[in-house]
Amino acid sequence: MKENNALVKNIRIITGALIVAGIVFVVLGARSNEPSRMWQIYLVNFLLWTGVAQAGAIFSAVLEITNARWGSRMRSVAESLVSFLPVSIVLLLIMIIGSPHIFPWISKVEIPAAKQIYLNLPFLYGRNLLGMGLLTFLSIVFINKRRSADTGLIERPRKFAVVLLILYAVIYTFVAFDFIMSLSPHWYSTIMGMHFFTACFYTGLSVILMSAVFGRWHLFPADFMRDKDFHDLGKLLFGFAIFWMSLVWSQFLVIWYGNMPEETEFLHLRFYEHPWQTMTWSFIILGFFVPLIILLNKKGKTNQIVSSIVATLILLGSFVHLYVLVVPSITPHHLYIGIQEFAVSLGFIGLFILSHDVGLKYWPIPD
Amino acid sequence: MKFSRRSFLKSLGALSFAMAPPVTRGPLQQLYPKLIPAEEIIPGMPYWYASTCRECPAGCGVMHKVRDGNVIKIEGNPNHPISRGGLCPRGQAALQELYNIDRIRQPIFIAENGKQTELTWEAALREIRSRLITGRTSIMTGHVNGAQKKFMETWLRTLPGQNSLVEYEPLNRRADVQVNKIVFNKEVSSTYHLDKARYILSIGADFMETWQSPVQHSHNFAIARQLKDGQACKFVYLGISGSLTSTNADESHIIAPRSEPAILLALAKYILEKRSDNDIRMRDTWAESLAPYSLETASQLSGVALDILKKIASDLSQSDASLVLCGDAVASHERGTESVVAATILNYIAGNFGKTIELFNSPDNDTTWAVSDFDRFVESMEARQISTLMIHQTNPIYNYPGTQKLESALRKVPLKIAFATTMNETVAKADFILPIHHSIETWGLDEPEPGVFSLVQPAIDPIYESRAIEEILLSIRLSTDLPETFEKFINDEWAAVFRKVEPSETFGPNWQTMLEQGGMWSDERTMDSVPSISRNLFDFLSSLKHPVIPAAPMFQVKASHRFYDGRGANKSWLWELPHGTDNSVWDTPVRIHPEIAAAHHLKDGDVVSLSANQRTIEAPVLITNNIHPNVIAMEIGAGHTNYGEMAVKETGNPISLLSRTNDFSSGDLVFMTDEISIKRTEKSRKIARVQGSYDQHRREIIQEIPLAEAVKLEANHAHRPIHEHTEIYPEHKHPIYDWAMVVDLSACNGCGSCVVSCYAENNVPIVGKQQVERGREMAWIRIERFEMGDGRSRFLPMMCQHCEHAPCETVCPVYATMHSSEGLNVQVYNRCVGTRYCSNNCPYKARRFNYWSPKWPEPTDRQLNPDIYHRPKGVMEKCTFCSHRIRKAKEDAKIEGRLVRDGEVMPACAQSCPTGALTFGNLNDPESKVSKLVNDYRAYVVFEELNTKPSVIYLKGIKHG
Amino acid sequence: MISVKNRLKAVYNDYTKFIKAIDKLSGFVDLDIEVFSPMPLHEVFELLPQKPSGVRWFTFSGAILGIIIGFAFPIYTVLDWPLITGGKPLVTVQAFIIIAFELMILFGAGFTLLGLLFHAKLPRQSLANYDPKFSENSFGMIIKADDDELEKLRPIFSEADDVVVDTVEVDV
Amino acid sequence: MDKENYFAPALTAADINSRVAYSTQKPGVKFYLAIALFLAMIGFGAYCLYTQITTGMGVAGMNNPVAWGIYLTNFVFWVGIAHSGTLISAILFLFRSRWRTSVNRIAEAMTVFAVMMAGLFPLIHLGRIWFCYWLFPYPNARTLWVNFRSPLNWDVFAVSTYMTVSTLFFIVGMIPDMAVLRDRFTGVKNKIYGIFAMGWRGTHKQWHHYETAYMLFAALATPLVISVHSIVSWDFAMSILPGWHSTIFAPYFVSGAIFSGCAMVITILYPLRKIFKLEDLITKKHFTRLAQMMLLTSLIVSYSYLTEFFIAWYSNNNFEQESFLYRAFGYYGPYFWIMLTCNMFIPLTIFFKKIRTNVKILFIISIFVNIGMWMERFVIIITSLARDFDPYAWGQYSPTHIEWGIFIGSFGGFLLLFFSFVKFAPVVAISEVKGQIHHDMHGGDHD
Repeated sequence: MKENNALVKNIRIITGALIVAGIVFVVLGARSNEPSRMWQIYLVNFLLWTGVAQAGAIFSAVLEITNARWGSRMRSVAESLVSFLPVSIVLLLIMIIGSPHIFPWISKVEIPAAKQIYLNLPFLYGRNLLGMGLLTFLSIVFINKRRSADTGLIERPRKFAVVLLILYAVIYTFVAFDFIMSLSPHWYSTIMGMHFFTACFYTGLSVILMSAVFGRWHLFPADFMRDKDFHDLGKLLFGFAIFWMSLVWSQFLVIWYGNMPEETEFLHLRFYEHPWQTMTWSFIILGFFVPLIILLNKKGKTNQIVSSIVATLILLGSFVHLYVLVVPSITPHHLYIGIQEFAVSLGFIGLFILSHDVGLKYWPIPD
Repeated sequence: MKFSRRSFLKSLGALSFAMAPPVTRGPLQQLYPKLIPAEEIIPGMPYWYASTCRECPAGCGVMHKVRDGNVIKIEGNPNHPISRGGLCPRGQAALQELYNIDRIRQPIFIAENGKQTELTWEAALREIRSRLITGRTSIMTGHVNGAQKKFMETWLRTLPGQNSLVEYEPLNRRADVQVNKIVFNKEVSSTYHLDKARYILSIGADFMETWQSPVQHSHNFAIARQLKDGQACKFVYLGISGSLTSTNADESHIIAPRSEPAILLALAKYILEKRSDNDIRMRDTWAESLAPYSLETASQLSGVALDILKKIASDLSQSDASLVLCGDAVASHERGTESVVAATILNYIAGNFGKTIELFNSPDNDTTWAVSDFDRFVESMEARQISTLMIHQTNPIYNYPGTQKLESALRKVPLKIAFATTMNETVAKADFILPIHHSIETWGLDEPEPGVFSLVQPAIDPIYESRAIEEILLSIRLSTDLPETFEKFINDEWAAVFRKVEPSETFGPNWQTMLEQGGMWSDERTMDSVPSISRNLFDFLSSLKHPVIPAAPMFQVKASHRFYDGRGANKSWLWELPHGTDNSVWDTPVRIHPEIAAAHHLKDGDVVSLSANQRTIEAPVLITNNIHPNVIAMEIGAGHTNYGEMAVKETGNPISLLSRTNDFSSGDLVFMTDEISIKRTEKSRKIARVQGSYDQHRREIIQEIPLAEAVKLEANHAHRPIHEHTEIYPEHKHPIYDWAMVVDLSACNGCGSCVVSCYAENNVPIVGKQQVERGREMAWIRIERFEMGDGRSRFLPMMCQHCEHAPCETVCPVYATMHSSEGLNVQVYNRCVGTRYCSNNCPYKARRFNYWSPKWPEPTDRQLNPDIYHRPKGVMEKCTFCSHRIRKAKEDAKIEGRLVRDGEVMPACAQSCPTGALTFGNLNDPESKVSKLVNDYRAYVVFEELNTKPSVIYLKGIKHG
Repeated sequence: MISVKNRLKAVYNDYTKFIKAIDKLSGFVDLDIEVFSPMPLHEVFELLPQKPSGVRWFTFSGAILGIIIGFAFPIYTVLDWPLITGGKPLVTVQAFIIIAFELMILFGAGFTLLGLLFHAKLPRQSLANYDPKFSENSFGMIIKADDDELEKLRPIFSEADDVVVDTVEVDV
Repeated sequence: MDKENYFAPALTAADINSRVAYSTQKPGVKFYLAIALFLAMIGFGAYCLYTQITTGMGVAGMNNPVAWGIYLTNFVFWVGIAHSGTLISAILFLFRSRWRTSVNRIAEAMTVFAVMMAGLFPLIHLGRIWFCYWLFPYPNARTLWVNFRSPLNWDVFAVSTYMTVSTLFFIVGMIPDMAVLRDRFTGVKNKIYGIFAMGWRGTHKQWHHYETAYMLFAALATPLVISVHSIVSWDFAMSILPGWHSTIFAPYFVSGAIFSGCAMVITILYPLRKIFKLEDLITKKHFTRLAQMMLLTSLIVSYSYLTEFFIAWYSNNNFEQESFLYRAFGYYGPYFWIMLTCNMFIPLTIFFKKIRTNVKILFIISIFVNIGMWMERFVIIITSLARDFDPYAWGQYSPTHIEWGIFIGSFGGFLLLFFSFVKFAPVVAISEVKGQIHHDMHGGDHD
């Protein structure tokens, strides 16, 4: 690990400042007269960054299962993202306070008794805390096992990786149902679970690419990742862009064709009403068309500047995607874009980078 | 449709030749043109001929639609007082008797050994004249009235010997006259006006199916049910077993057989005490003779809970215009007339006479013979007193219990002549069978009800070598008192009627208007003032004995809504029309209470052998708890042995099980028998039922609105838009027309007349029992019956909803179905490839698929409507709101340069509905009935949550407290 | 202009000798050489570099053509006889996207085949001086060169199992 | 991806030629017996189809509520099997997995013949099959085109595109192998193989273009597989029926297709390997890899089942809840439970190494999976139609002998085509195997 501590030090300063600003705005927002404006952006960021962190572990688990050697170098970059997971558990606990402003089914929208068995605060937070806690713990254990297996101490944790993958799919399906689908209680879509955990993995890939590129310039050893690795990561990103879009398209097409009012309200709000229509089109362009066009030919994938720009755009696209999924259900009539949103988001980014930095201490990149 | 150009021109020629006096062979006379003074018949143009339906004694006025020499549709005559435009399923299916594969085509002679030889008319008549023996001659016929009856009687009178016109009709109205004789000591008949009643109590009177005049009663009942200024008629039904009428009641309770008099008289006593104010004469004698009856004993006897009887009693007493009808109960045992007497007493004490019941002193109205007299006639035949017997339009071998006695009696008659359109059991016993005109091919003057003179006129040239029966009688023996041709007789008759009704007018020119109108009816009915009670009524009351209700199971034979007394059983439309309450087709199962089923461990579809009075029949079982635990009931219809191809033979004929006991006073047939024995056979025959499940499974297909809430909403004319959902599809406009239909569920009584009318209008094919069992029925409109949870069930006519966002249109790959600019869901038959995805995607399952290529054997193919495309196998079809009628109306409107007026287009189902439940019109025209009803407070749409935006809007039924 | 060149065909059964010869030959610039092998040899692709295959442009143009036809065709037909089905808009882009996607792949694949046949000049019947062993497990090459060049090259083929030299007219 | 050697040791190029060509020798009596059996099956199927066309659709079991029967089940079943071939030859080519080389030719052949069988069923289930050409996009006499909004029309495009692309992919893939056979035989066979080899000479230019073309075909075939089976699933998802209208149908059906495809590959490889003695080319490892693919897709399919049931409960929509209760416990309940055991529980045994490496057990599991997947399509199609919105129109459906006859006929057709292919063309991709062996020997560690 090349000690470029001058750079590392001022990164820490900036992120610290961002976190403080974030906390200030969180507290202010929570107390302001419309707290749901703050809590919704809090939820969006929480889902985005937890998904990215978890995707790191899943990326490593997938490489483990297919025992592909091509990804061995970028694996450690991916695993360093996982360090944010414990922080996300804490953020989830904080979010309990804001629940009445997030979940409409607590007070604003009444739901039938049968659903209240599933949609009630204690059970919801119970299963999510348990699920995410379990995933965090298993991810960390898996990474330690994987690193020690690399050094030949113990045999490959292949079975562990399979279990981790299955758990990821199941738990993140329930996260999607609880934190996205339940925000508009009368709406339902069977693909929501798969849609969410694929989106998380897809964003995770782009963040891995970004941190690999950024790391290569500043922190990690120069020959740390060869062009070939970037090419493979680029191809994987390109493949996942298409797969992610196919899930978005499948959900849209089935609901649009069925034209059942129960389902089309969700669609109408996001595709046909003014403020959200532009947001929806932007996340489709950022999340699908940009990577499709740029990553199509070989140069797009190997040239690091281009691929890192594409990765950031994909990250932005995913943010907008989660924003469009969550926010219209909570505050449907007003598009809030202001300091509060930026502050909270930057606070989350600062938190992520800081935890990432701490993570690198525990899991140094092998040179 | 084998109707080549040559045969068409031939029939065209024949038609114009028929413009001559309808009796082709008669001498040419001055020509009375038919409806339109047709210089020539324009092929392709439909012509309408007003006439009268002779399917049952009710005598509804009908219009026959004739296209290119064939009658293709029968519709109710809008200005006829009995049908008022509507018809019952039997009336709609009369065409299947006219165009029937088993029609008798020319005279037949049956030798002793049963060999049938076909004769020409001259040979047959010569042979008959030669065999005529002087001695008693009698004509055994069904119920005949008006000119035909008069002709026959005068013809018989001029013959030497003591001749008689025997009218045998198992289901008849004689009970009224007999009872009025007992109660008022006057031979008067009574007419029931349901439209004026506010509370109707029916004891076994299925007035929507077979009782007296179903179309007229249904029409009036629907008027009474409408909510007007806070009032809607409440209807309670007490009966031995369930029926279509009991299903439509607000409350229907099962009572023990023979307990009707006790209930009615107990109610009368209750009202007597309650209404101390009104001026009932001889109040004290009433009180004394009604003393032994009380609601408590009535409830023990009948098994109905006491509080229910109390509720009925209080409702009756509070209602200012109530009506008590007594129907099948009269035929439940030999003392049946007592219950009708009790009902009349209850009506009298409740003061209904003069309000909802009218009396007429025209005694000769219903002159059918009492069955006891018919027994004596059969004995006289047995004793060889009858030398010549003529059989006309009746089938006693099938619907008279003493079959063996009748057969041996018939063998004793030397000369038997049968006048018939199609072969049946009795006709087969005759020596000579002479084909006569069907009622659509002959002249006549019927008088179904006092003061109503209903015309019968031929719509087409007789399709086979048949003649009018009166014509044949004249050609057998000319009678001195009668004119030499039947044509002249009819003219004289109508002239006589004309003089009586319209003395001022001259007959000649008005004959034409009368032909168009379909008869004459004097509005003012001779109405008697309420007569006084006869003295011996009270000792009759005192002579009433306490009824003994047998413990052993009893067998009730019910008149069938589809086959009346068994006469419609050769019509495939009626067999394929699902039964009113249990949707079974092509069979008449025996209905059994679960207790009896458990006792004999039977389950649905097992075949049982029922035996009584030394006769046994077999029938499949249908378990229902809408029947008295001690009674098993079966409808008439099956068991014909010689009645054409369509009649169902495996299931037996229930009438044959009846014992020949007759009612003590009216002498009518008793339709129940005590000693019935039920034995399980090994066979089982699945009853083909068209409905999957009778429970709505919380899908609110049939919705109801409580009376109290309806009154509030009706008061302030509340309106409610139907479709208000977020729309992700762009709006598409219907510039000129936007056709829609409104179905009023409070009016629809599930009679199925719309279903048969649709079969006739749209050439819907028949598929038979085995295919209906496999779910391939072809009806474009069907009656769905769902249980409403509290024991009641309601009806909903379901047809293609012509949705604005039709799920079926999107998925058709070849544009075989699409949305027209007039709001119709168009189905293009010749473009359809048969992927059947549209039927899968239709939430209402209103689409039907031709799994087989439909076949119409000659002559049934002459009934096909030429406006409709002949769908081959492999093509999807559905209700098109009779788009050919819409197109015709638009063409007519275009010629006159105007839009189609409201009511000008009526689909076949809406036109035929006796209760006017279906209204069709153009939503773009604000004045149309439809656009007013669409936003009615009762309006709703089936499966609104699927956002298909249907064009068929239902009005909620009203749920009485 | 037709000129006479001599053609040398060398056949190797052993791979290592063959690759050594190719290595030596890679030094010569614009050598008219055809290398035969029963399987694709990546070492040969590196030693005798070729520009990326033109088949890609065929696929790309086929895909674009597919998308254009996929959209133009349904839109034209629906506007030709506009029929509303199921309340959906006349030009239902959602449905036509799927048609366009399928045609993109169909035309893409079709043009790829054309590209392959065009570039590899495949459907030709003549198998002039082709040794059936090339498809079994031996390697070979055919060089066209004029006399002096041939002399320079001859020593390279010393280890070949079989060398045949003859002359052929070539229009240059 | 992995460096494992998937072939028996010491396998030379020459052995491959002889080993693979073994299958193209003169056919024995057993072969002709098998062909006769398949022709009999096809004959029976054709007879049933003839009776259905002449007498009408009534001979089949379809009725009013359930207007689609096992013809649609067979269609989705055959299209599902077709996708495994493209998966193995295209998608795994992009992932550069090494075990596919000896299996991809058989898989591609299965694709082409399965898609041919699948293509028949949308026509057989038509009411008026003699107008089936109306489905294709051409203007009729009054310039009325087809309705492009209908999912059935997407099917026409999807299946015909899939048939064309997979056949092209199959033929282009076989050009070098045909050249090998052309050079081995003389006379008539030489002429026939020569036509298919299209004058292939094996020059390095040709190899260069061939490799690019093959890679492009694989790149195109991957989205094609996903989109074709998504469209097949949207046949049902585009309707509004409870049980059909659910957004997860596309990935659910695609993973189901790959699941049943891998199962069918194992079912066919096991006997083929024995008859044509290809044990050292198609080794135990191939079966393990296929089993792992089956396990992965079985997990996705089970995930989809559970999500559908959970959302049916969560949605609180009366239609959905009753439809799924009927599917699990109604008249077709037993078929549902067969499907669940075959698709969810039995494949879980593949987790254990003993089972994963035992070829015989994998063969038995693959039979169960085939049955399970056919049941899945049957249950989805029939139960949702038997009881959907209007309780009046609830009904039942049971296939008649005509439908079973046509089903057996389709199997006969598939096996006939497959066996004649095996007799005519090389069963294993000779040049690819040679390439891989050569690469292992000389290539060194390239990646």
